[in-house]
Formats: sequence, structure tokens, C-alpha cells
Amino acid sequence: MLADYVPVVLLLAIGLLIGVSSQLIGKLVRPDRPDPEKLSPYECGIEPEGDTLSPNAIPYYIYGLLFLLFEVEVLFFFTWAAVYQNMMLFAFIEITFFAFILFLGLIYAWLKGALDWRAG
Amino acid sequence: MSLLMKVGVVVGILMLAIAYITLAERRILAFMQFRMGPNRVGWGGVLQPLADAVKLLSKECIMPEQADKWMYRTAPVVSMAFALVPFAVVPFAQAFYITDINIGLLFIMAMGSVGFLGTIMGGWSSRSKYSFLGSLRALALMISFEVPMIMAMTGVIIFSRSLSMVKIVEAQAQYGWFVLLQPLAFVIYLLCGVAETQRIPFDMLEDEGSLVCGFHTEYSGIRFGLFFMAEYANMFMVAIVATVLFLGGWQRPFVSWPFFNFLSVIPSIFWFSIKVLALMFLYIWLRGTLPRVRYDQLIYLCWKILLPLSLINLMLTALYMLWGMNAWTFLALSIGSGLAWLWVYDKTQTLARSPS
Amino acid sequence: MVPLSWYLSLSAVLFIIGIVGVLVRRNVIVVFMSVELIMNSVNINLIAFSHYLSSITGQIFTIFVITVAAAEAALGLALIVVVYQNKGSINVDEMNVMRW
Amino acid sequence: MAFLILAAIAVASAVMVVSVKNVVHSAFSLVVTLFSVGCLFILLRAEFLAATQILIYVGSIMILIIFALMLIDIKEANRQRRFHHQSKFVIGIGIILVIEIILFIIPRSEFIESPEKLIARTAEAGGNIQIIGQSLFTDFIFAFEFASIIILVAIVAAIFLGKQPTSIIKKSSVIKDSS
Repeated sequence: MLADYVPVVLLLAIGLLIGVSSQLIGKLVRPDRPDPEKLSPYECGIEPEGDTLSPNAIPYYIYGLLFLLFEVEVLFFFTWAAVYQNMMLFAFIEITFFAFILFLGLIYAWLKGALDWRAG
Repeated sequence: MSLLMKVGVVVGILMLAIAYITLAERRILAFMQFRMGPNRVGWGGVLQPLADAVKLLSKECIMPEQADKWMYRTAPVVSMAFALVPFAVVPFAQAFYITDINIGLLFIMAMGSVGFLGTIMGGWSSRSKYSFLGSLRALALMISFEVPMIMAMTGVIIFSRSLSMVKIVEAQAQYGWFVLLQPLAFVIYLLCGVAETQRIPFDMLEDEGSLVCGFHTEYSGIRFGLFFMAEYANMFMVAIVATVLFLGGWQRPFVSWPFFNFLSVIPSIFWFSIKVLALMFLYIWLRGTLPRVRYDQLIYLCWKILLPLSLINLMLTALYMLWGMNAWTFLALSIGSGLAWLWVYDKTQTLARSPS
Repeated sequence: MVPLSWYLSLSAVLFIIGIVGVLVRRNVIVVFMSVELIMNSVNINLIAFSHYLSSITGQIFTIFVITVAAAEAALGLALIVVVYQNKGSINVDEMNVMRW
Repeated sequence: MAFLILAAIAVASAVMVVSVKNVVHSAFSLVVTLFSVGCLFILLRAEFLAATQILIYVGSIMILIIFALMLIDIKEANRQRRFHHQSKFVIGIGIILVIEIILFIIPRSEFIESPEKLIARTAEAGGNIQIIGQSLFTDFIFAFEFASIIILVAIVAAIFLGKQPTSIIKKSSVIKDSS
């Protein structure tokens, strides 16, 4: 079983190698002529204004919150699906209850307007 | 075949495929828009990817002054490496895969979610409003669509009883392609796949109109190239997973009908690649045809349409296994319930919009 | 073959790093991340025991630990964000009133 | 060997989490720790848990923490003092505790290590996820259903908290994303 994971490590190493080596090789080939205009953050040609790192991320954050909770529930479906054919009716009743509770959560989020996009 | 050779072959073919799908995309888009596309380098443009690579390598890599230097450099490496790793578990042909692990599908999802971190690393470290906002947006979208995506996969796992990619393909010799049993899940998966890889109808990442270029606004040269390659590798991965889960992987069409046995003379790698390329063509076609969807509509599509639909699909599949109902009834039921949900959703929208 | 005590030692080290983080850092999100570290050291213990003592129960417990950690993360971060919005600070020292 | 490398990465990045000044760097070092702990789970033959660890911790919880970090004023947070004034004392106690546990407590405790049985049972059930599923849906069924209720409660509470007025953020925001 552990031997199955050796190629995974190998591919990860290759991926890292491609990433690092291409940047290093690029360093040898490419020109490097920085100037203050080039190095300032892109802002459609006008002077950068205000603090870059304080945008309003609240609307995105709410979806992150919901995603985390649903993701955990969804993972239970994977274990369930892998053994469903071994224990049909019992597993079906269990998952119906589980899915019903998940659905309740979704309905609650929907009715409370948590799924609605609030810009700004 | 030794392990190293297999890995080498897979990585080599993948790199070639990425290089040429970019060329194919440009040519096909050009064809759809009555243009020529890149046709100067080599014979009809076949050497264009090489020229692009040389250009990207020899171009100046500008790093913004205030950037978080090390994170800025690491972000493309993370994206690239974790886009490459999932290819370890792909069964490309009968008895040709690098490795077959028990949790193959979950492994692919897990590595994909690590890849998301490359996005936010790039967006945050370059200290630009556009890239930062772009990365937040893209990330919120990608993670949202992961939920219905996993739910859609679950329907297939009920039949295959395993998460191993090879076993899922083998199970389709028994049941026939899962697209016939799980049409709803297939559609849900394809839509989620487009959103996960940030392709055009759903590409909040590169919303040129409002966000310049998304999280890699500040990236140039080979660092941009790495992000670009990772994006196309992810596209291939989505197409491959769709092929393995729903379109029978390496299996020939009509796999459960002995009448079509003569099709077996064609090697299985051919069937696999033709299906993957067809899906890739579908993505390019979508890009050439559809306008961009608004962000809030996209979020609604995920949470209000795809998530309930995938839940319905899952419960229907469980019922189908339990009762052993007729496959055609099941097919009609799942498509019917899909349309019914769309109708109900449409009603709620009109109700919400009407003044009261 | 790695003996069980190595895993236990690793988990102890991570646990104590987490505890130190909770005690010394002033930023509440870093404190929160240290709590995640502590939970992870517990997970290592559970899974190491599950493997070496041949019982699947440890792995199942880890699933529930992860579930509870997810719920805790969602709630904890929601609370932190609300506190930050009301007080404008994420400093543990300044969260010293029960109501405002 | 693999254990030593992974453990070293995990401990080093865990130290980074509690010691670096920049909170975002601290979050990304936690990602490294969680990832290497996930790899350790594979060494312990718990593949499903390894994938779950990476999917939930790295792919969800860490992303949520990073979102939360993006909400706060990171520059201000980084400018402040990192540690409490009694930190030296706490670190000293921590080091003493580590030494005590590793040198004195763990070597004294004895377990009968027999991983073979579980490996055999896993092979019989068809894999790690199948054996977890079987046991989860028979012996731990109550805990399983209860987990769903915990998550429901968390969803309700998180939505309630998330709908609080956003006074300070509104004032300090420079960019408004209007789409």
C-alpha cells in the first residue's frame, strides 16, 4: 500500500522541480531592468491609491463559511456510498435522515438570505 | 514498464498536450470568429507553442516593489506542482496507469484544493488591488462549486463501490457508461468543472472588464507561464475525471454489448484520448460561444440550483439501488426532477422579484 | 519500522507548540491557529494508536474530531469577525469585557 | 526515514506558526504543518483520513482562516507586539514539558504493537474507506447522525453571526466590489 504512494511523491517532486528550475533558468536568460514605474502595482495607469490590503471581503467570507460546513457533510456521503451496496435498507434510512438535516441547513441559509449576494 | 519510465512518459505527454491545446484553442477560437489565428511559426503554426515558451522564458519577470518576495515566487510553483500530482492516479489505458490508490477520486479533489492556495498566495503576495480582489473572488467561487461537484461524484461511487479510478472504469463494463445512469450528475459535474477551472462563461478569475486579469495581474514572464500551464493541466484533469467517471474511461463505446466486440481492435488509449479531447473541445466551444455570467448569478447557480439538484440526484440513485427500478424509469425520473427543480427555482425568483 | 513512541513524541511536541502559541501570542487568529495545531496533535495520536493497536475506532474518532473542528472553525472565526467589527481589534488583551 | 522528514517539516513549520510576525505567513506555515501531518497519516495506513485532513483542513479551514485574515487590517496586526510579556516564562515551561514527555513519560509506557491485524482486515474489506464506512454505519451510527446535527447547529449559528451589522468594515473599506 505504501508503495502506491511513491509515484505520487515522485510527481510532486517533478512538479516542484519544474516550477523552481524554470524560474531559475529564466533568471539566466531574461533581462532585468527594473524602474519605479514598472515596479508599482498595476492600477490602470493612475497612481496607486489607498491601502492595498483592506478590501471588503465579507461577502466572500460568508460563502467560505457555508462551504466549510457543507464540505464536511458531503465527505460523509463518500464513506456512505462506498459501502451502500453492502447494507441497503439500513444505510438508506440513515442517509435519508442525514440528507434531510443537510437540506434543513440549506433551507435555513436560503430563507435567512445567507446565499444572497451582497456586494460591498 | 518501470515506474520512472511511466512517470516520464506521462509528464512528457502532458506537457505536449498542454502546449498543443493552447494552440488548438487559439486556432479553433479564430475559426469561430472568422480569423486566422497563429499560423506563422512552423507549418501552419505547429511550432507556435515552442515560440511561446521561448518568449515566456526570455521575458522580464517584473515583481512589484511591495510584493511579499518569497510568497510571490512560491505561488506559481505551488499551483504547478499540485496541478501535476493528480495525474498519478489517472488510468490512461487498460493496465496503463502510474499508480492505483484506494482513495483515487478523493485524492484528486484534495490535491485540487491545495492548488487553490496557489491562487490566494499569488493574489495576496503581489499587493495589488486587482489581483487581491480577483483571487478572493475566484477562490470563493471555486470552493463553492466543490460541494455540488463532490455530491455529483457520490452518485457514481454508489455504483462502483470504490473510489479507485481503475475500479470505477471497470465497474462501467458491468453497468454501461455512467452518463446513462447519472445524466444529472454528469451535467452538474461539467458545469462545476467549468467553474473550478475558471473557464469563460464562469471565469471570474480573469474578468478583464472589471478585474484586469485576476490574481495573476502582477505576474509576467515564466511565472505567468507556470500559472498558465497549471490552469491547462487542471482543465485536462477535469476532462479526465469526467471521462473516467461518466464516459467509461478507456472502454470502447457499447461496452456491455458483445455485438460491437470488433471495436476492441482499436487500442484503449485511443478511446480515452478521444473522449478527453472531445470534452476539451467542448470547453473551447463554450468559450467561443457564451458570454460571461454575472458573479451573483453564478453563486446562485451553485448554491440554489446545483446543490439541491445534486442532493436530489443522490437520493434518487439510492432509491434506484434499493428498489431496483427500471433503468429507463430512473433516467426519466432524474431528468424530470432536474427540470422540476429548475421550474420551482424559476417560480421562487419571480415571486421574489414581484413587488409586494 | 517506526515505533509507536515516535509518533507519540511528535504529537506531544506539536501539542506543546500549540499550547505555547495559545499562551504567548496576542493576535486572536494566531491563537485560533494554535488551537488547530493542538487538535492535529490529538489526531496524530488517535491514528497512531489505531494503526499500532489494530483498531479502526481511532480513525473514526478522527473523522468526528475533524467534523467538530470544522464546526468550531466556522463558529470561532464568525465570532472573531463579529468582535473585530465591533471593537476594531483582534488583540486578545483587549477583549476583556463581556458586553459592549 | 519518511517519518523523520515529515516530522521535521511539521515541527519546524509549527514553530513558524507561533513565532513569525506576519500573520499571513503564520497561516501558510500552518498549511505546511497540516499537509505534512496528512502525509504522516498515509504512513499510518489511514489513506481516507489523510485525504480528509488535506481536503478539510488545508482546503477548507485554512481557506476560511485566510479569508478571515483578509477581513482584518493585516498591516495594523503585524505592527503590534507579537507576544505577551510573560512569553519567555511560557516558552521555558513548554521546553521543559517537551523534554519531560519525550524522555520520561513515553518510554515508560508500553503497548503491544500489532498493526498486522488491522491491515489484514482492511484488505478483506476492500480498502481503507470501505472498512471505515462499515464501522461508521454500524457501530458509530448515533455519532454519525449526531455529527449532522452539530453541523446544522453550526450552520444556524454561523449564519446568525454572519448577519451582524458591518460597521467598522464599511468605514475602512477602500475598494467596493460592485458586481
